[in-house]
Amino acid sequence: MTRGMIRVFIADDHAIIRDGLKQIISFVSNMEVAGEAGDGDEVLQKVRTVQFDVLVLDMSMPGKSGIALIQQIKAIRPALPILVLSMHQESQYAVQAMRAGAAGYITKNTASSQLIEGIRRVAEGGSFVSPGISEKL
Amino acid sequence: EQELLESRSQLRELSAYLQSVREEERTRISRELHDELGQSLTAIRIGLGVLETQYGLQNASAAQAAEWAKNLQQLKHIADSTVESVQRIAADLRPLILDELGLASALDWLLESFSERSGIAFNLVVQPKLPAFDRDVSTAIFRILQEALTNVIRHSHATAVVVELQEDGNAITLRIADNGCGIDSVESHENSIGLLGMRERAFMLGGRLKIQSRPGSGMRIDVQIPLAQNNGERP
Amino acid sequence: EQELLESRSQLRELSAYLQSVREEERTRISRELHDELGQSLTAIRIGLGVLETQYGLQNASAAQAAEWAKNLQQLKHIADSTVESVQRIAADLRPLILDELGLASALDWLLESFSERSGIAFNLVVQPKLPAFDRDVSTAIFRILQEALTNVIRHSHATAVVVELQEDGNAITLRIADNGCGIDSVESHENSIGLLGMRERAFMLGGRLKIQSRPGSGMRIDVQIPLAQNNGERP
Ligand SMILES: Nc1ncnc2c1ncn2[C@@H]1O[C@H](COP(=O)(O)OP(=O)(O)OP(=O)(O)O)[C@@H](O)[C@H]1O
Ligand SMILES: Nc1ncnc2c1ncn2[C@@H]1O[C@H](COP(=O)(O)OP(=O)(O)OP(=O)(O)O)[C@@H](O)[C@H]1O
Ligand SMILES: [K+]
Ligand SMILES: [Mg+2]
Ligand SMILES: [Mg+2]
Ligand SMILES: [Mg+2]
Repeated sequence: MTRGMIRVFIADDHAIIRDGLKQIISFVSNMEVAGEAGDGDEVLQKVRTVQFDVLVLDMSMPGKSGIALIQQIKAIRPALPILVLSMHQESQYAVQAMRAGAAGYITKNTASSQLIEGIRRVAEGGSFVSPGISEKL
Repeated sequence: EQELLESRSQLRELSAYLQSVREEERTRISRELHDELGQSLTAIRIGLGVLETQYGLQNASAAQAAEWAKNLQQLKHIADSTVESVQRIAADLRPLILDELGLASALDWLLESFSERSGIAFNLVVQPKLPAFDRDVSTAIFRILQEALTNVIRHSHATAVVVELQEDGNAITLRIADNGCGIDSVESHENSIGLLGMRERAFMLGGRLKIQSRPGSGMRIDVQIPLAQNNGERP
Repeated sequence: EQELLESRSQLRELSAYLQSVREEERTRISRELHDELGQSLTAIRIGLGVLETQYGLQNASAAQAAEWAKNLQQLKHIADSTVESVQRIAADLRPLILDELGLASALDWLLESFSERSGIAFNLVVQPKLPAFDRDVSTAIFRILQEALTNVIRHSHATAVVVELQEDGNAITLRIADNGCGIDSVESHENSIGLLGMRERAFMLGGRLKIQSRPGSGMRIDVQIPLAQNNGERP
């Protein structure tokens, strides 16, 4: 990705977490928040209509969520890099998420330090998994 | 009434029921912990990260300072409501009051929350100077009352319930009486799993449980659990 | 092997056991929530209050700023370890992975944690493309393996355990085999409450559980649960 600005879309059912993530991104010069969603159906709709480069996706949301949601999003936009943001530390979640088409997996407790790195890497077409988990894979 | 439990299939059903309610409880609590508490704590964690990056002490503008103070307030609110969730979930599982203040206080607490929730009045009569009971006995009495109150809310249409707790050196007795609709025939409900579980709790400790009811004149449950034989049975 | 459960007193004992382990679990979790989480959250709450009073933005000295940053770091650590506690307590109760990723992932996770804790090697063989199972069936298989692994750790002196999970359209089969010391006579342990509970879990779903062992050549447990008849039995 050679474009200067990375446009990030944030999906999480908790407004407080979306706010936190937005603030973290706002401090980074070449990133901006292109939009946000609070549930799975909204994500599916915005994926079709909103222009952005990276989707930061909460793994557990009401309605459509998790592995099935990742698969559906990839069916709509196969090239979209998805960075999964999850409460789950278990490596099995990362494995299933990546298998379903996610480009990265970070746990929420490391979000504030690894979010930016993760977004950057998946935007460049790479993959990124939180250190604690990648050791287990 | 012991004959009622003699059947294998009832006991088997009770075991299956106990397994399944335990699993449901575990699932519910696990979800609550993970979703409610986990999310709140994560929000706090992320919020602290944000505070940190906003930390430009010396040169902060008034607007930045206000923003910062707002974030901090928000974190405090989350922390407060998380403490409340923890306490609610813990009390739901087993009120520590039962172990820490004893049976009488625990029954009082249970009836107060029951009454707040349901709007049904209660009268708790506890014999003064109760001794401390074995943990098993306290637990059985507490859980029997809890189950009975759930039934009062769900089935009785009662406006008041009277609970009496007595001890005579040999046995502890609990009476729960509501002024609700009652039931036609006690026998026809006696093997229902809720009542069966209550009865089995008393029975396991060598005690017994008697249900009396007439349509229109409420339901009365009498529980008696002997004290001597339970001493030191389980730690 | 069904005859082994025919006795009332065994079933009664199992019910009593189930009641008591549930109560112990509730007490333990309630304590942990109250003591561990409650304390940590209170610490966070107080810490946030301190940050606030220290917030003298414009005129903070370098020393004050450093102090402030240190406090913030501390709060972050507390929040992190509290999240870990929440997740540990939740997973202990019922791993959400079972409901969210299905039985195969849950067994993998269970064996990984078992192996980390005990140092015993494991081999999990799962038939590819398993269907999604009823919640009751998944739960039974998961809990049986959990109980069996506890026994392997406690009693077997094994160095390796092999777990196989298969499904043939009619039934799901689970085999657990360790290479430990085994037991003299399966019959003499068959009514022990741990093994009884495992067997009863399979039995409740119309299935069966077979234990085979010879001294010195480990223990093997075969579980079979029919699939058709469980469909839609419970929500
Ligand atoms: N206090 C009461 N007043 C009137 N009817 C009652 C009362 N308690 C119980 N019953 C009747 O007895 C039946 C059996 O009660 P039981 O507690 O065994 O089952 P339940 O409450 O229906 O279900 P569960 O307790 O398993 O959730 C109830 O369905 C209800 O009809
Ligand atoms: N994998 C095994 N290897 C060797 N011996 C075993 C194994 N599993 C069980 N046993 C033997 O069978 C006995 C009964 O097991 P069971 O699980 O019923 O009871 P327990 O583990 O002793 O106690 P509990 O499970 O109630 O805490 C054990 O005490 C042990 O002697
Ligand atoms: K920015
Ligand atoms: Mg969420
Ligand atoms: Mg009931
Ligand atoms: Mg055991």
